[in-house]
Amino acid sequence: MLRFEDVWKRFGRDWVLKGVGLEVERGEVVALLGPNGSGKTTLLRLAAGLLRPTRGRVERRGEALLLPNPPAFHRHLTAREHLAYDLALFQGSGGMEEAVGLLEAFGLPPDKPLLAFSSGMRKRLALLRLLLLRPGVWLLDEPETALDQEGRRLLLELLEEGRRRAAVVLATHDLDFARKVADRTLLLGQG
Amino acid sequence: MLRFEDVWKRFGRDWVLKGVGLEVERGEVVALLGPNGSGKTTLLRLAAGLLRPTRGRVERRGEALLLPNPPAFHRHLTAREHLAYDLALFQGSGGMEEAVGLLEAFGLPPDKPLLAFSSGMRKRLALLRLLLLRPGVWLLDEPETALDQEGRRLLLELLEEGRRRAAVVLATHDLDFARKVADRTLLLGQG
Amino acid sequence: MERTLARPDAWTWAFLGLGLLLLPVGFYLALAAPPDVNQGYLVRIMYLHVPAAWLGYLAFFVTFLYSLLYVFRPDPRYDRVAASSAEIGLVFLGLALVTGMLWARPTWGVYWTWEPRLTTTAILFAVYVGYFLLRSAIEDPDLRAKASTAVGILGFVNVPISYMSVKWWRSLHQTQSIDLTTGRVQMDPEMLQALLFNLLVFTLLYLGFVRFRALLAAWEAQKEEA
Amino acid sequence: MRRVLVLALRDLRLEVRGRAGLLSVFSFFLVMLFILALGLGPEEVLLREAAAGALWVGMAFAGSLLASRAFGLEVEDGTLDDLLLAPGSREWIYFGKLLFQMLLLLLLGLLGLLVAAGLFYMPLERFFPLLFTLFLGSLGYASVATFYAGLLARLRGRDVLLPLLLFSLVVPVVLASVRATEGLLVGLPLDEVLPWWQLLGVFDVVYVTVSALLFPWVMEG
Amino acid sequence: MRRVLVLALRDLRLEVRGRAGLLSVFSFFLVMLFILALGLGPEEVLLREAAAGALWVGMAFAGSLLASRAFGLEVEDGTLDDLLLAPGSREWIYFGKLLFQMLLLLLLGLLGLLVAAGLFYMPLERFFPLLFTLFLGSLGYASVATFYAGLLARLRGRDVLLPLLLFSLVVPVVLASVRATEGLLVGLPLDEVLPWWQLLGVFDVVYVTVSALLFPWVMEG
Ligand code: HEM
Ligand SMILES: Nc1ncnc2c1ncn2[C@@H]1O[C@H](COP(=O)(O)OP(=O)(O)OP(=O)(O)O)[C@@H](O)[C@H]1O
Ligand SMILES: Nc1ncnc2c1ncn2[C@@H]1O[C@H](COP(=O)(O)OP(=O)(O)OP(=O)(O)O)[C@@H](O)[C@H]1O
Ligand SMILES: [Mg+2]
Ligand SMILES: [Mg+2]
Repeated sequence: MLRFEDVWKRFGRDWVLKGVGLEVERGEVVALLGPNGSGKTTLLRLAAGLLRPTRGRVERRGEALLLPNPPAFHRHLTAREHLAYDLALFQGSGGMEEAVGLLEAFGLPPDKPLLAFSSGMRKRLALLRLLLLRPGVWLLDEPETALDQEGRRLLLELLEEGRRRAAVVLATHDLDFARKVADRTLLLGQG
Repeated sequence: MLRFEDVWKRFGRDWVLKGVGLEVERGEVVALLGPNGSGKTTLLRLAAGLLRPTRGRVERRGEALLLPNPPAFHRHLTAREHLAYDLALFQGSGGMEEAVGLLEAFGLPPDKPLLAFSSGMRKRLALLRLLLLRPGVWLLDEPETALDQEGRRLLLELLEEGRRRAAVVLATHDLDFARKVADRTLLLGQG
Repeated sequence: MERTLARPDAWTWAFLGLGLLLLPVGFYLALAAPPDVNQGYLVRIMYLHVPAAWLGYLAFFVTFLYSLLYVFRPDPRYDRVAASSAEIGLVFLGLALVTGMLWARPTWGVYWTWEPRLTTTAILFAVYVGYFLLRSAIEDPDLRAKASTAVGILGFVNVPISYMSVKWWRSLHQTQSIDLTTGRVQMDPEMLQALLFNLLVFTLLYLGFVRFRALLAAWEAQKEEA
Repeated sequence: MRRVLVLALRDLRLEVRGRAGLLSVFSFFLVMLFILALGLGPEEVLLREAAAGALWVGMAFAGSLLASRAFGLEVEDGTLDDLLLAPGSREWIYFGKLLFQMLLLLLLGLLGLLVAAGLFYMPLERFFPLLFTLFLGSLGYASVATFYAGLLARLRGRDVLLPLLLFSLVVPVVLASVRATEGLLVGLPLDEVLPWWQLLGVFDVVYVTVSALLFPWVMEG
Repeated sequence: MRRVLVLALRDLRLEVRGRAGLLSVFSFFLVMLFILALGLGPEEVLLREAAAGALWVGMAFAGSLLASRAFGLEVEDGTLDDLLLAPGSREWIYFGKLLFQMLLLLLLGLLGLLVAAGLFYMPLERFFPLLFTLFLGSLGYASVATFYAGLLARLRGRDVLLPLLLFSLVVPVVLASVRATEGLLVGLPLDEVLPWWQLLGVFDVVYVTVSALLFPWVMEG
């Protein structure tokens, strides 16, 4: 589903990624590890097609959804409205009943404007979109932060679902978390 | 240094804080715990004086510095410039040599514009400002996120320093972390 | 907790009642007043136009005062009175604008020209329209009160400008016959009487309306709390 | 395409919610007409002569503010990346944003006509030809404006360059619109106005086509 | 106060780095003068008569764009909270931002004078009185603009309201400036211009004082 072939990426004069190779199929969860500034976020943005590699090739089959950290939403919409537009614009197959059900399951108020959401509530909403829009490639930047105990439990369940449906790449600093959810890890920033 | 007396806070019709009492003296580290949306960030903003309580009183002696999550900087400045302006505008007592020394200790490039910083690098810079500007009250929102192993070590050292110099209040979801650094915890969102 | 809503007090009823009662008398006096040497019966618009404009000024002055009070003591009541007065003031000033335009058509031949008094009055009107747009854009009551307080104070500068505009710029519009800055009066006593009487009626109405509107605002605030 | 409409309507809704963009642009436009009338008045002849120019100058400036709203909310909320990830080729995003801009510009123009009638003694007898001119001019303007707004949204400090780039390309459109409007106001027969309309039509077709083709390309990578 | 200066200079530096605000505002201003000259021309008499008006109308509009830059970067980068936490009472923040605005407005005005000399045949013999008028007018304008920009910055995305609120308060200042400038251009003796200067002076003192006093209060809590 996702393939990096000897990918190099430079910002200005600094090389951030030097010849990364990676292949992720559906049913796999890959964790990106590495110190601050080692290029995890950059790799995810390359995978989404939001950046272009300086050298090498990035190939992807299927739609990707990138969950940035912190997640971004239109703050004047409510959660319900946001999901309705998402379904229309991403041509998702799920319906609004499903969306409302998910909001309830994730403990989110459907009719509060998003600017009034706390950081954890925003994170939950971002996770929920993955289930609703069903992209084939999940790209998650530090998905475990900002969540409380219950939120983490939801995330673990979600990743089980993701393993079944999609190719998942996530960046994290939490080694325990990575160990628990990832089938493989990729360590960046070691030259 | 910081005192909440029966503080109530409401947004629109929803009460977020219902009668919070809290007293933090210099030399104490208090951790705020609680589920997503329980009012931790709100409490920190009240303590900083950026919000006003609906009822009750918030008292503070000494300057406060709030470290929001994610931290905010002028993206067109370099780290060195940002710290120089901080020293001038906050009338900090430290000098630029100290600032440059700290940048080195925190592993940050002094002359890269901040828009090119990764999330962990931004977090480190935010932490560093506490040491440079020496506020009497430290207010930290999820300070442990986005940091790698080395970053966490720096944070723990920093909090030791904070315990000596200031009254520290931090919000977190990481129970281990809270247990390790906090003298006391305050659990929010239990009515 | 269930609190009973406050009711309009005796003063409010008295102002409103007296004002409405005397309104026909005012109209009668206006119609009975002698015609003007230059303008004939057209001058009767004046008995509506001038009191309305003055009450507009007065209302904005009250907004200014209560805004100042709010700065020194942030009591939501002050904010409510300030906003109510601005609202009634807009109505009165709007009336002055409309009657002025109706008057302008036969005397100057156009409804509107770019003339200092008219321009400054229109600007004054715009200031308080802005005041309410600002209020409608802010949900948080404290912030709303603060923001509009600032406009209520700064915006008041336009009242003396509008008033003085006929003196400062050579203007097409009538200069003051009752000059509040010098206290000189140049007007036929009978006309003056009718004018002053109408002024009194309008003032009573203003007082009644403001008290009533402030009470409504208090109810709204109470409902928001619940 | 249904998505084009959904996107345009969503953006309208967001702007109305934020009460931001719209009020700002509309009040700016009105104040601008007002101040121009103030500055040029009070002689009626002069005002009437300046009416077409004032209207389109006002449209051009208010339009440049509107243009920065096309992707303004996406940038403010950080949702542009997300929009770009929506499946399919990205022309539909361009058309959605263009439709959004057109709706607002037409509304603005309509308001402008009415206000100019009052302030500048502008005669409105030939209302439909005026409206048609408005449509042609707005389309030419909006097509370029939307394209640049998208291009610059990916750069920082965007609104900056926007007016500069925009004005150089849309000056011909604005001038042609002014001429057509003037012609209509002074009562020229329609076939003397026609050449201006044709010119506007050509601009519209060229700008829309080229922008739509280039858009997906500039937004990628 | 040293901090006032540091803040003003820092903001200038940020704007120059972002290349945003400045270029946009200045190009807007120039294009506006240009289009006005185009619309009013080519008769020299008419142009010369309209010069003062065009200059100040241009200043007013460009100034309203500038005003939203006063706190624009703080809001974009989310640093406003941080600035408000700086120790001491907050008047200095107001004065720092005011100074920043003044510097830019004066630069804009100076540029405007030179350009107007070219486009509108505006005579510049009485350069220093013109400059003085520019200073008085800009101060009145900037004082209100800075204040409102700060007030509205807390409302995120609501700079919307800025033009409306701003213009209704500064129109008198602009009008007085236009009159003073006109007086200078047609060669009135200075003591006939004096009343306008006095009026502007009164505005300046009132607006600056009231704004500075209210600023810390509106920014708190
Ligand atoms: C839209 C048009 C007009 C507007 C906005 C307007 C506005 C005002 C305002 C604000 C005042 C109160 C300030 C003061 O007392 O000096 C006023 C007073 C007055 N206006 Fe008008 N006016 C308009 C048209 C006219 C016309 C056409 C006339 C008569 C030819 C007129 C005659 C007067 C008179 C006699 C006063 C009272 C002045 C005094 O006795 O002190 N106005 N107007
Ligand atoms: N500006 C606002 N307007 C309305 N409601 C708000 C606003 N800010 C916060 N809230 C509400 O207040 C509650 C507490 O929010 P807060 O951000 O303090 O939670 P938190 O404890 O920090 O949560 P998290 O762990 O997710 O960061 C939430 O229900 C949120 O929806
Ligand atoms: N837009 C940019 N311009 C210049 N340099 C950049 C840009 N974005 C990232 N970089 C640089 O690329 C490197 C990698 O950044 P990236 O954000 O990918 O790191 P990361 O692994 O996600 O770090 P963190 O753990 O802190 O989130 C950093 O050194 C950063 O300074
Ligand atoms: Mg990262
Ligand atoms: Mg929080």
